[in-house]
Amino acid sequence: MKDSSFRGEVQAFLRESLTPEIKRAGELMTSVFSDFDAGLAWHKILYKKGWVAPDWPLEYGGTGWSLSQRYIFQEECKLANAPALFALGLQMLGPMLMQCGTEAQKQQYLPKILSGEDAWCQGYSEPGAGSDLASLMTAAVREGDDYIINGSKIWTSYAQHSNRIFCLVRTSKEGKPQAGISFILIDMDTEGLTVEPIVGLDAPHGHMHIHFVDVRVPAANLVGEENQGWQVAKSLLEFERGGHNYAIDHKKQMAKIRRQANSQYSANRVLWKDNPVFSAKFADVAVDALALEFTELRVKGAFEAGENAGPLSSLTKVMGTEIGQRFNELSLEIMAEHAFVKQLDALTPSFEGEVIGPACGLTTMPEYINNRSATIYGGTAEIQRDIIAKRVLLL
Amino acid sequence: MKDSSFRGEVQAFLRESLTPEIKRAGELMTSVFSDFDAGLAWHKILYKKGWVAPDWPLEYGGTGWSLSQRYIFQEECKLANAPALFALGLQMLGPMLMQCGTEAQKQQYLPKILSGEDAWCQGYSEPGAGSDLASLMTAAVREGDDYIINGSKIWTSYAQHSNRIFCLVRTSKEGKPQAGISFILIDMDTEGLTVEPIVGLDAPHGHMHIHFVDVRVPAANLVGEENQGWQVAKSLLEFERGGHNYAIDHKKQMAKIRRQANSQYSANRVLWKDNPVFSAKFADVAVDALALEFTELRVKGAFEAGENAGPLSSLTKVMGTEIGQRFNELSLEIMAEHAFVKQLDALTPSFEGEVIGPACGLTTMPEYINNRSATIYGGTAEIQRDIIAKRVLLL
Amino acid sequence: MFIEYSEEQTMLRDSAEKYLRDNYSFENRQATVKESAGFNADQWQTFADLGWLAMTFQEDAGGFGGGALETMILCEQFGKYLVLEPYLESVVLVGGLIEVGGQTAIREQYLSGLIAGQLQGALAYLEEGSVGDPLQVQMRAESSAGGFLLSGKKTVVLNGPEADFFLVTARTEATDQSSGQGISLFVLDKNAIGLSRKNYKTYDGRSACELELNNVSVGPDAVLGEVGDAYELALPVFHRAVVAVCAEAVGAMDALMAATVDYTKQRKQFGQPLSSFQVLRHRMADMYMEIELTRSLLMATAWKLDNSAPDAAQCVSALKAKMGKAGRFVSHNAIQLHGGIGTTDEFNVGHYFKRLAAISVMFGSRDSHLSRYNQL
Amino acid sequence: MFIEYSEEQTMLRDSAEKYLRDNYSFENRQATVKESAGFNADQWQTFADLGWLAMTFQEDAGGFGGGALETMILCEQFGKYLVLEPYLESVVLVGGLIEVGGQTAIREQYLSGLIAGQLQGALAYLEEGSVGDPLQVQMRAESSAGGFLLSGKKTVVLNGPEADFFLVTARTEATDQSSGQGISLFVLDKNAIGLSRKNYKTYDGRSACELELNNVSVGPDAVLGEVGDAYELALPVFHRAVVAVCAEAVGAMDALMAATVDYTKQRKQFGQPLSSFQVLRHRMADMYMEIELTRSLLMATAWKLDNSAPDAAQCVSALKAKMGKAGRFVSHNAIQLHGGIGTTDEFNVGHYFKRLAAISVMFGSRDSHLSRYNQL
Repeated sequence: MKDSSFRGEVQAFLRESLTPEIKRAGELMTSVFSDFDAGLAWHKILYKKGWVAPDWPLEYGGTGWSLSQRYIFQEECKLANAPALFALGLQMLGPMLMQCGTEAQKQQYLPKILSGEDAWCQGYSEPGAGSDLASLMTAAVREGDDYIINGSKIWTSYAQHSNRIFCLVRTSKEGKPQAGISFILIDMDTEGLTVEPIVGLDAPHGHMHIHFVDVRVPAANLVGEENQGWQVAKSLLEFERGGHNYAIDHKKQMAKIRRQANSQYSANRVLWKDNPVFSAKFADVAVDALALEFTELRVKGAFEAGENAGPLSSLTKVMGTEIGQRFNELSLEIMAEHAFVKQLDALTPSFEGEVIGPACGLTTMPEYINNRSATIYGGTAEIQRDIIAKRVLLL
Repeated sequence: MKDSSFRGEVQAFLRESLTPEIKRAGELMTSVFSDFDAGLAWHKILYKKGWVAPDWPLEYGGTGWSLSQRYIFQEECKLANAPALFALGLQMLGPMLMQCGTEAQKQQYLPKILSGEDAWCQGYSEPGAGSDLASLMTAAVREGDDYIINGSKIWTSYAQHSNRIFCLVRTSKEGKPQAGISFILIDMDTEGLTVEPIVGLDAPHGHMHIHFVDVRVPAANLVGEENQGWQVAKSLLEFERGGHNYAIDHKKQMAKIRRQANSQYSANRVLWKDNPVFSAKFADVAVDALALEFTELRVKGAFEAGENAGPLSSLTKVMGTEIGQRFNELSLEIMAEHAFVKQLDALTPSFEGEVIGPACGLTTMPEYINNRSATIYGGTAEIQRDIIAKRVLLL
Repeated sequence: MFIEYSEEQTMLRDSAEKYLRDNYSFENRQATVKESAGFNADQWQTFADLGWLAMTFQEDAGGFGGGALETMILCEQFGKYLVLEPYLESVVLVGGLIEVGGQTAIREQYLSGLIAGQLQGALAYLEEGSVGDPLQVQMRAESSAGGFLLSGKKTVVLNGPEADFFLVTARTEATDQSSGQGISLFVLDKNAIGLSRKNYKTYDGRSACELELNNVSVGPDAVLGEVGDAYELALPVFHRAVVAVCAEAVGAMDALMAATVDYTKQRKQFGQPLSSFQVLRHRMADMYMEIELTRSLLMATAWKLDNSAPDAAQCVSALKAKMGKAGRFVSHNAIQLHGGIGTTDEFNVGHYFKRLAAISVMFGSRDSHLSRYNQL
Repeated sequence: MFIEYSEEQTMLRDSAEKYLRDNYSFENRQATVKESAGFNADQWQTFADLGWLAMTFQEDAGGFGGGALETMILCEQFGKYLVLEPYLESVVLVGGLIEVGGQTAIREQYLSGLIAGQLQGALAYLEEGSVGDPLQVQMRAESSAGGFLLSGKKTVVLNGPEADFFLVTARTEATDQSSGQGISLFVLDKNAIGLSRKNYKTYDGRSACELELNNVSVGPDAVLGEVGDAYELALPVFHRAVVAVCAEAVGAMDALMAATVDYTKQRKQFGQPLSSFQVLRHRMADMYMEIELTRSLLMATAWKLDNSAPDAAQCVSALKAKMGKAGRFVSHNAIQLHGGIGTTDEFNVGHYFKRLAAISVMFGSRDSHLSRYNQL
């Protein structure tokens, strides 16, 4: 099918299927996460259509689309304000199980990721191990056919909504720190596992702190061999870095800023869009976003040609997140005092009250706040630059 | 005397004493150096007036002015386009001899620095020792009442015009690298000393490479004790960093940019000064320059109050040079293709030919080029930030 | 212009610093944020008792005659300790406007109450869609029976929920809607008939409200200054307010700097303290430089305002522009260097960040001040 | 839009790279700079023999039918080796304009000579005081006996000293002086009566001249395209020229990146190679990112021009704006990381820097393109 008619098909589907409330959840996103319930509702609609996992191979429930079609699909969804899916199962665990999981694991978990029945969260970071993941301490000690797990994990997003978690745990203290780490799947309702919220800066979607006290997990839940968890996790991190299309996020941000600049006034009764200095600053960021979009397309082109696009993936993470933050700053400049008004309840899609101030400024401050963490999680901007220096420039 | 009437007195003197050719040398400066001959002529005029060394104590030939008066004097000289004096004797060696020199050294050298009879250059850097000065290798070996010196020095500015040089040389290889360094004064016409130009990027004022082959220097020319040269040099570096008033340079740059922006057109027949985006960029740098000016005044205030202003001196070096470079970029944006025209002969004050293109763009490109080294010499911008982290923030 | 503090000024700074250090913990501050009132009334009363609220009023108004420098000294400490109490809103803005523009009766009615900490005021001057241009006033004030009838809406009235009275800008003449001419400033009691408000909290932990006036009737004596002249009247007060928020920002940046230095020295990653990584060391050096440059502009601007220097207004714009850049750079990097913990509610870093975000857009964006700087 | 090179394009790149690597050393280049001619005539002849000069002309004009992508491929290599020869001036600009606007006689007179390397052209379109606005044309072309009389001055005519003929913009109608309407483009022989030039060298090692016309008489056939329509005629050629200089810039930045990585690995300070300092490592990572982002825009823009994409013109402006920023960042830091040696004439780093400085302001500054980007 030609890309343009494919795009038309996607647009038609979105017009039909996106209910106002689900769409509202997309509009109200202030981080990479959307309202969980609305996201799940959208997940089920996509599942029914067969479009929930375009990146998966056809045999596991993928769509068989070309890279270009997958990009178009993502782009149209985002610009139609479809909410983000809670993606740790679809984007992270799923592909990894296909690669490293046992047949039993694949059969048990993949269909439920696809259907939305299972929601997976991720247990990597620990209080003492932020960027330095290899220093993690949560211990899994073998006891018969089980592991007994003790320790804790932090920054686990949407753990409160998840029924399962995939974790990195320490199974050995021998050798290099990376050497003694294993990758394990855990049911959230296992005895001894408790979830405690980490209160963020007015973030409506919390991260969680998870405590493990003598949590018993069958050894069959290991993915890969014991002490091979670092390799498993590393392939996932690569996937996480390369997989996201930041340029699409930026288009959504730019559309929002244009709405703001078309309705709000800067000094001397000039709409922000007609303020030449603001315009130049916006163009400055927009040009970088365009350059990043073409870079992401180069990465895809390289993938399609079977080349390794690894070197560019740290670049897209760094630039993608930093450009996003610059857009947040521009938005704050326009909305100014309007952005001060804290109305967290209005950020839930089911809210039916009255919004205070211009509706286009509702998400400005929480987005600005939440997006600071974009350059921290998944490998800080500093670590990404270390990686570029080491792996790309061979310094 | 009130500052305002002092300022008037300085202005009157400048009106009378700055000949057109000397003034032209000030206008045509494209680095911290001015045309040597014009600078020397101006030096002699100031010497005659008794104003050549305002920073020196009265007993050695200073002026007895307050810090505020000295600032005003510098400012008025710069804005009247007085050329820079070749300052290594006045600003560096002189103050240091007053502190560490023997009575004989003071009597021999200080009056000739003041009168302009001696021109001193500086021998610190070596091919293998750039920012890492302590690793210098030029050796001075004691032989009777003399030292025999072998090695070489680079980046020695105006060595071709100087009759004397002060050098750091290695007198011992024991202990820490800093421990075996001595400070010594050398006549440029000593046998075995040769000067070779380093050709810069179209810089009309070259730096020199100096070679020492069995150069014999009386031991009496040592300043301070043998192997104590590092301490002597360190106090000089501090002086160099704290002593320069970058904000005054910036005012001269801003005046030049205003002239350019008042006569050159950007797109759509808009003078650059009326181009709002350019204006905002200019104001951005101008505000930093203003903030730096007040910071330099804080440093002076702290000096006057007898406090240690050390922590702020790395700041003024970094910001002073980086702000200057940003002004150079703005200038290049305005002059655009006009700045391409290479007419080095027109940069000498005695040039009587016709300038090609707008006269206000004559220095644009060589200034832009030369000023890149401002963040390299005298401790790179990176080293200054290391110093701030270590000495100010105690990291 | 080498600034030196007088002995009194040094004492004021030291005593404010000491009082807040001993009595204004972050934990208590956060407890206050969670309450419905916008601030702690006991603290406010203590501020009054310590003479802080009186500090910058003229002596004939019951003050101590301080100027922009005193405002700066106090606000710098307020910023350092993230003080919630509405010194800016009630004293600098409302108190300042009444002092410059209030007729004797109004001064008597309000000033001593403000200074004693018994009255609270709030300035209502922003309108929806045009917060970037406060001269776009659509609130109408129609002449009626010797007085005025006010109708219209105001948005983001800081300290509004706590205010006993409001100062409201309204257009008394049908001049061009973005003109500084024809705007007047009115005093309104919170219980005025036809006045309604909708209260809320702000992201930086304060309270504010939307204000709606529906034919609110005021007498001719409710006007501050001359009719139609609010812009000229308010300008020096806004200059003082810019000094106040920028001083607060400098205090907040100082606190972030200290917290970041401390944290990076303690936190280890890859077997070394974060403070040993050169990139982070240089980042902190850059934070330091941004702070010191802003501080220099702040001190000079306060001094120039107090000495009516001809370039004082230009310095105000330079200061606000510089603060906008420095505040973002410092707060963004303070969070970045703290990592995840910097984004949590329990750590103070994120709260300084939010306050700096607010200050950066108050009283005009960085760009609007850069453009004013060029014109002045 | 995933760009893939054709086999021919890959071969062109590889053969250009190989030829220049083997035959265009920095030392020889510098020797050429010191000579009075603006470039090396033997090299130019070889470029012609290799088919490079013909590459982008249509087949009916004796070319190989290449487009913006081929221009890009060649110019990237020219940038990498700091090629002095006037491919941009004589082929991209002058050749391109003649191809789109020349009547048959003019095409026949000039194109084959240009392609064979036997003729040199130069475009004279800038005027003093308004290089930032090439539409401000004051050069007059008055109708006279069926032809035109041209009078006025042109500035910074690149490749002018070597040119056998000039293309000159002049105003044929008394329209608004900054209007795109009413400007015509004329072909002039270097020996035309009334034409005088003043030659000089440029900082980036090329030659240029000032041009003065004093009632230079030309026939009606000397006009390229329609009378008064030079702006519309030239626009696509300038788009191609922007791709050419930005490709050159990307090649130059690649060379600087490689040189900086090499140098920092070898040069030791404080007992360690410079490349071990995290601040310098990150700086180089930032250089890399700026280069790759520019490269992506470059490839996409060339592709879009060749495919007449509706957003091609917008991409041209995005590209030029991005190149301006990247070129400065990369060249400034290449010098900074090389230290003093980067500022000397004998090291190639400073020469890349000077060329990037020139390119950054050619065909419109970064800001003018940002503003066009918003409007397009």
